[in-house]
Amino acid sequence: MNNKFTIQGQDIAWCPGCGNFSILETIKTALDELSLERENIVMVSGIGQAAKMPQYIDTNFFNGLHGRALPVATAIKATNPNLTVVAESGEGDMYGEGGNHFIHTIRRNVNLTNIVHNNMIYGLTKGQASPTTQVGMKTTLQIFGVTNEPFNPMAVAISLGASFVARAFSGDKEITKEIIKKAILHKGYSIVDIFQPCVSFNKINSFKWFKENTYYLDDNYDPTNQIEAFKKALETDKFPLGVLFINEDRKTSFEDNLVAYEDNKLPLFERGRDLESVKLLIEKMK
Amino acid sequence: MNNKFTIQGQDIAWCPGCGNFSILETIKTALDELSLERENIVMVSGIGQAAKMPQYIDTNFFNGLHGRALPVATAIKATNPNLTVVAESGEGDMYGEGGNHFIHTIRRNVNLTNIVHNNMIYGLTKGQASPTTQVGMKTTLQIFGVTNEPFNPMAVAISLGASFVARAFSGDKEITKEIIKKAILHKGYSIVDIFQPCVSFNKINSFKWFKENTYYLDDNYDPTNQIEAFKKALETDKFPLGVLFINEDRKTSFEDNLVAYEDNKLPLFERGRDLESVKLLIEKMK
Amino acid sequence: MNKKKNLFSKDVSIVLCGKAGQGIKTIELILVHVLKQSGYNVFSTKEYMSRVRGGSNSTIIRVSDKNVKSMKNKIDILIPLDNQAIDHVSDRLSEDTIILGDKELFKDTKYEIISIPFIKTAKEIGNKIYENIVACGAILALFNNNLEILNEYITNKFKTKSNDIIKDNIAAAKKGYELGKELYDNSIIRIDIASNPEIKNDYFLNGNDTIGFGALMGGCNFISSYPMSPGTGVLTFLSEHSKEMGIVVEQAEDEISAVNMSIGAWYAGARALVTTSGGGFALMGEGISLSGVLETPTVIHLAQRPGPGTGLPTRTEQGDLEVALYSGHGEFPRIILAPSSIENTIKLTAEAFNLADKYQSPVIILSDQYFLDTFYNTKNLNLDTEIQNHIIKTEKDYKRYEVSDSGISKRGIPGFGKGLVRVDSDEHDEEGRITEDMGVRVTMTDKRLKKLDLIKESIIDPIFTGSQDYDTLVIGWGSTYNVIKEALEEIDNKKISYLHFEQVYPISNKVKPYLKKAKNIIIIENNATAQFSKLLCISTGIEIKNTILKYNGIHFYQEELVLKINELAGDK
Amino acid sequence: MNKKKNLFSKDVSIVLCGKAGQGIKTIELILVHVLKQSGYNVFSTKEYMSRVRGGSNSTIIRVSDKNVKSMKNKIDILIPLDNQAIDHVSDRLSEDTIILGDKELFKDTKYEIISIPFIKTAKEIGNKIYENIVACGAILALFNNNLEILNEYITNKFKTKSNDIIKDNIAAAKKGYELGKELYDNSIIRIDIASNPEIKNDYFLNGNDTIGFGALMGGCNFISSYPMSPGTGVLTFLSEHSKEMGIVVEQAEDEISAVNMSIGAWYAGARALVTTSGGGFALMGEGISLSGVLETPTVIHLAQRPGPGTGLPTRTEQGDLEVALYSGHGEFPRIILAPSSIENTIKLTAEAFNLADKYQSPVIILSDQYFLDTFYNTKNLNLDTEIQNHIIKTEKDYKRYEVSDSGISKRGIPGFGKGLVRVDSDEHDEEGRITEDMGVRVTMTDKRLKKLDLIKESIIDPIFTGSQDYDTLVIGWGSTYNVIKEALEEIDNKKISYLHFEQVYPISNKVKPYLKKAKNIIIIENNATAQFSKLLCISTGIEIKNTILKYNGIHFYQEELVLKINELAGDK
Ligand SMILES: Cc1ncc(C[n+]2csc(CCOP(=O)(O)OP(=O)(O)O)c2C)c(N)n1
Ligand SMILES: Cc1ncc(C[n+]2csc(CCOP(=O)(O)OP(=O)(O)O)c2C)c(N)n1
Ligand code: SF4
Ligand code: SF4
Ligand SMILES: [Mg+2]
Ligand SMILES: [Mg+2]
Repeated sequence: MNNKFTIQGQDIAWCPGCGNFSILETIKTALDELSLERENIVMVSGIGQAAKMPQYIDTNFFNGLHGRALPVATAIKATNPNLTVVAESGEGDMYGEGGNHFIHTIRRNVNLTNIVHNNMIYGLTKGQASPTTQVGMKTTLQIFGVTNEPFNPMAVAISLGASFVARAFSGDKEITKEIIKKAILHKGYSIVDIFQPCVSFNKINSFKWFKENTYYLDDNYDPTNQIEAFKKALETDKFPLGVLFINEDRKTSFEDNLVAYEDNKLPLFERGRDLESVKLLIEKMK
Repeated sequence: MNNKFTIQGQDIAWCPGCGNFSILETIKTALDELSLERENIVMVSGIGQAAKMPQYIDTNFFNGLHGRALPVATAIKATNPNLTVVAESGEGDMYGEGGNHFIHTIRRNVNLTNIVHNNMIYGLTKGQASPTTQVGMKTTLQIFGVTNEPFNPMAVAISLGASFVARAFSGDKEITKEIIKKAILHKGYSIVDIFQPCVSFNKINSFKWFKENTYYLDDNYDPTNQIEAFKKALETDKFPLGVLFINEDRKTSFEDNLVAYEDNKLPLFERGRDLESVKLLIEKMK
Repeated sequence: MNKKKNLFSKDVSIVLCGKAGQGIKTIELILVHVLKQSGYNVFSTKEYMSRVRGGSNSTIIRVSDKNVKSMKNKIDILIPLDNQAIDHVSDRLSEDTIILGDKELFKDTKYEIISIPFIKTAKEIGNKIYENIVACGAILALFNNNLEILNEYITNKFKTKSNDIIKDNIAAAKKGYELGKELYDNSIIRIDIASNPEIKNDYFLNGNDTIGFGALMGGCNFISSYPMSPGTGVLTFLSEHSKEMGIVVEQAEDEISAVNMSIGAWYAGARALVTTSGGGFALMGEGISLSGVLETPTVIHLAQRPGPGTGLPTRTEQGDLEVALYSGHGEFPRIILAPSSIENTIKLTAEAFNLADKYQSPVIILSDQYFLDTFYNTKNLNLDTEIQNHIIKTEKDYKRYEVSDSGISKRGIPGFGKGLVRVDSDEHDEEGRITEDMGVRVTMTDKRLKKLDLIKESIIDPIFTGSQDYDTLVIGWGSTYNVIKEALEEIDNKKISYLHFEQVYPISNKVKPYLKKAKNIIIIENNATAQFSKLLCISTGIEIKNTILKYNGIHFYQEELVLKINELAGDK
Repeated sequence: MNKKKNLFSKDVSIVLCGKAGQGIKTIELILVHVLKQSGYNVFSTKEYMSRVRGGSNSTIIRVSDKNVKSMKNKIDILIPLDNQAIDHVSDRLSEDTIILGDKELFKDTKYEIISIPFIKTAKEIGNKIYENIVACGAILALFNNNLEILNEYITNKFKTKSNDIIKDNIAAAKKGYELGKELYDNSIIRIDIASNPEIKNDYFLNGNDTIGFGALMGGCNFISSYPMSPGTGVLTFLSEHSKEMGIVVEQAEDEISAVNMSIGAWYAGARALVTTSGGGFALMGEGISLSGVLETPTVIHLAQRPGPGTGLPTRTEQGDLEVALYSGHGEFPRIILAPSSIENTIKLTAEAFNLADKYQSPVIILSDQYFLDTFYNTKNLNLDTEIQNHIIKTEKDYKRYEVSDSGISKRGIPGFGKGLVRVDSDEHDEEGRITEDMGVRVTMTDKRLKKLDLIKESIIDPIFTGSQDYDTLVIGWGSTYNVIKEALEEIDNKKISYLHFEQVYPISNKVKPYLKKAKNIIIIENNATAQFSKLLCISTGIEIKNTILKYNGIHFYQEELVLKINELAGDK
């Protein structure tokens, strides 16, 4: 599958069989089908295997620090609301190191899409537990097994009334692509947590495991009911996939609320310095 | 009200009329009624008006950095499980600067009590919005009014299956004291978010406002049901007070799970270095 | 009764002291404004505790026939507003200090107090809160000034309030004035300092304002910060002007978010600022390193207060030079500016944005509580600054890190032009893509470090004062400028000259000759370990052995500097 | 066919190169173990990319008749395990390099390859994965060694696996051995280096192990960290021993939590360690400052990798000395140790805990990827360290910050004794309560800073090598010790001596005479800006102008040092 977001002849640093390849394809297709221009997209990521994603998509990117994609993405969107901003990283990056930004970005309702590759493990650093690793799993570091309860990103996002909350599985490219498209089109903060097998370090939560331990929400499911969404988010015998929650009450996004755009819709870089106004203000200090 | 936790003749740095005074009294009484020894309690706090609390209670204290009480408290408890550890601070400290520690301490289920003075404002730094400031409120910094959705600590804690989740109001000393006692006695992580009027910087959420905008859960309320608890946590027309949630599934605490205590229950400081074992290990490197 | 000095014809230092929440700030604001508008040279600064109510805070208002820009320790007139106030400043009292207070508060004090019934008077007008205005009126009377400007000010200040409030305040001012006038008329206290109507047209602003205006002058249109004293003032300033000036203002959830937001904002074409203090800055090290490796500019205002840890949140110190200089892992250039005077700081701050943009590097503005809270009137604000915008419109084949002779690559931003802007915190190639090629690693490191040579070509010259023919060279940096300068003026020794740094890093090669020439170098720093002397040692190879250091949380006073400089300049 | 050197009787460098995931690490582990157990002197280190599969990684195994502890650039025997391997190390190949590989992989290479059918052989035994063991067997055969120790090793390694697996592995080893033996017997390659049975009793461990054991020796019983290469190894090490040794191990949610946990743990009586790398360390600045103000010890292992930003995650550099030295706002003492050799590091690390405890200050252990990943055999491990426990049982009137002559106050912990232990990150009085008293502020600052004088009394002496009668003094610190030492041995110039620092801060006064005496000083650092030379300048007032710097992500090789030292020592 090649489109305008494909970079030819690139050495991709993921392991053969890694779920990230499907996500890469899914995202490129989604961006293409949304007819977005390469120059107007910014992929923002942290550090990790998932965070290498922007390297492989032919758009602008900001590959920043581990855990810090969301503040960067927020600022980019606030500086130039015309850009399509996607913040993408692993679950260790987004919910571990970056956990505080996760909860506060939801509060802000920045109009960006947050894609989290949830492989329930730290891939790049070779197999330590991540915030979503299941209790009991033995890892390179947690040799006696994980004891901390896994972080539930869906439940937390819903509890904070996040604007758009979805879960997907890397193995299902078509459905995942549709979810991502909805997320990007959605106005306000949207999160898509994507289950992704890590073939090198997570032998438990394999492709097969995810297949067997997930199901899709059916068409009758009403994602606008916060309580119902919460119930779904708590299910762990089989994890529900699809759009869990859309908060219809959140009408304005972060950028909408910025007074800087009240009288002037131009992105910041297109505005000149208003020297006269500054000088006038300074003259008032006499 | 004086007891063994009272420090005589101290200059207390809070404003006259501040809700913190009631909380101080409440906590001293609670500790006293629990017959805890001064030497065996550690009050851990961050920085802020609420975080000055340990200064005014005659126990051990660790008044650390803004936002960092929970990691410190976790480590103290893990180093010496015999101590009673209370981590206390303002909501800016705990949910703002310290938000990441908040969610991960819940995951760990450390057997400590987390008391948060929620005055919906940054007191010490003179009146900026805090994570729980209500939308629309004008502050010294948010002069056009707050636009970010308030953080809902109860809903987040419940969504992560926190062990014990309660909300109180500083004005009701007797009930609050009982809640705090329950929280301390509870095994595992417990949070008590206490509504506290800040008479200097929050003119909206006053004593009266809290009185009028809260109600107590009635005796029939069953705090063991996560979904019901979540519903309660979402109520904002009137905020419910009392123990919202007890997670009966979380039987083991963080310290219980530490292998360091599997064969040896002594706190770390009481153990010597086992030189022979180390040397034996090193000899294996031949 | 001792024969105290009771006539002030050249210079007077008036100190107001009371509890937080008692409204000293209000009195200060009113008095400095009214005095300056009345044509007096006014200097003012304050010291306060880290609490919202209670404790003891004080403000000094110094009025002089010269344009003074620093303060003395000694108090001429003390106005204690609560019963702990006298104790709080007792070591600044002399035989000559006149204490003017409400006797009601000082039933059994050992100090002699000239009583004015502030409280009773206020209550008579209707409310104890008018106490402040009564005091203002009384003080103005000591200058034998009229009430016109005060009344105007009151009318303006309370214009959104009820007419009654305005009326009561004006009445309070009048009552106070009458009480003060009695003292003046009876020659108990007279301040007969010459006023000069031209001073009305002077600028009157504090350090915080200069940094705020400097940011606006530098085209700042984005600020993301987390509140922390004394850095918060600049955030509030920009928020207040956010609507009219089109500034994106966001209170971040923590300092890490703040600095990362600011880098994201620069990346997307904003001119962003972060303001903080030491503890918050310590959390930004990784972000600064990010700015270094991405070559995405960032400007951080680091408002110093005494550390380590939480330290003394509302006090002053110059203890964070080294953390500013070295924080952030790895090796990359940076620039550090240290505001020194009200006159220069608007330009200096504006330049910070130009420098960051030009050199694609972090720029740190290193102020402190003393500088931020200090006002004086001045005729000359250096506003001579242009926006140098270094953003380019990209072409299709744009490479963010194209290697160039100077080390600087053209900086594009996403959405402006046909090119793609790729930046990566990993070591990267010219296109901004991750690489592990050792050759590219060296090229990119050299490219980044080379910028420091370029930066060194246009370092802001230190300010030299005095004769070229000196034995002793006094060195200072940042907020100590005026107090050292005025101390040296008082010492008036032609063999002592003064070199003051507004840019503290990098240090220009031009500096070495100044140091070599001196028989004796004295460095003055508001910290305990003479951090700048170490930087000068690295930069010039010259060790400085004479230090005047102060680290009790308070800035330098003129008298102590005079004493210590004389000591060190003398015993050679 | 060129006449290549094919007999190695004193020294051989064998390099294995292949993709991540191909199991080079396994071959390395097996070979170094078996060779050492066979009585050879073995040195080994590796370089690898930041990826889990693919790319190109390499390991060098150097075997010598001397106890070598560093490596040369040049490769004697290359064993490429995939078709990119030769390119990856091409600049380390010489005319003499023998390439031993599976021709199947190198259909059209320009290099001459001595083929061994690793893959075919493995497949014949039943699975391509046995390729590794085939290679091990073949290499051992080149030494004309027997298979006994390898077989033992295999049996032990796979003891939890099925008998079939053990059988197959042993068969693979045998097959490989036969293939290698052919080369040996036909004199195509012979490694006839003398073995010495005594070497079997040598210790054989890498830098990472020494820090792990050092922590155990130092009584470490708590580690809270966030994974970050190359710092993670120490965390894993302690986790592996957590049950038997009673260590609390917690993976923190971020580095800020990690450092704050460690301070909390020390406060409550643990001996805690944090391990990280530059980016994580940059986030700990505020925590280090907290440790400084609270006078609660903390020990941080900072495993350096190239920055800034994410930099080169799996490479090496000495670029974080300055951030270690200055991070954290405000002024307070600290100690920095830089592991230099396998022999000394267990003790050095153990001492870190004693020093932290004694001086109630942060101690930073500054290692790097090269040090951590490097093995060699040695007879002498300095294990001579005692636990000095400085905790006291408190009395009722205990004051945590009681002022003492030395600056050190007795450290109590909560729950041990009748006293209360109060610590506050604000400036505090002797009881640990918040204060704004200026006098107390000065007392407490002096008290904290005074500890530095005390620390200076027992600085670990730098290691001096060579004659006292030198013209040129070479200076190094940390992981460069062995390579500089061996380069100087090779140079063998009596006029060049060597001073190496294991404690890099503070610097002892004893160092200055060494520097003064030299006509010429050369400093060698694995970074771009000679950070240690700046520290020496501040500490001694002496500027060092000759630098040998390397910052491409790779440690120094012996040959390049020989060359450059000769150059700089020559042209005076
Ligand atoms: C501040 C900081 N701490 C730690 C690291 C090391 N690190 C890089 S990626 C990573 C975790 C990766 O896990 P995750 O985010 O789940 O991504 P994955 O590799 O599994 O896709 C860590 C700990 C870092 N680069 N920076
Ligand atoms: C790292 C850091 N950032 C900022 C501050 C400044 N600061 C101190 S307290 C505080 C907020 C206090 O608000 P809250 O936690 O709600 O406590 P309150 O004063 O309202 O009780 C802030 C921002 C600090 N001390 N350290
Ligand atoms: S380590 Fe896991 S997540 Fe990373 S590339 Fe390999 S399979 Fe994918
Ligand atoms: S500022 Fe508010 S929270 Fe702080 S002491 Fe005063 S009333 Fe209480
Ligand atoms: Mg992951
Ligand atoms: Mg608060």
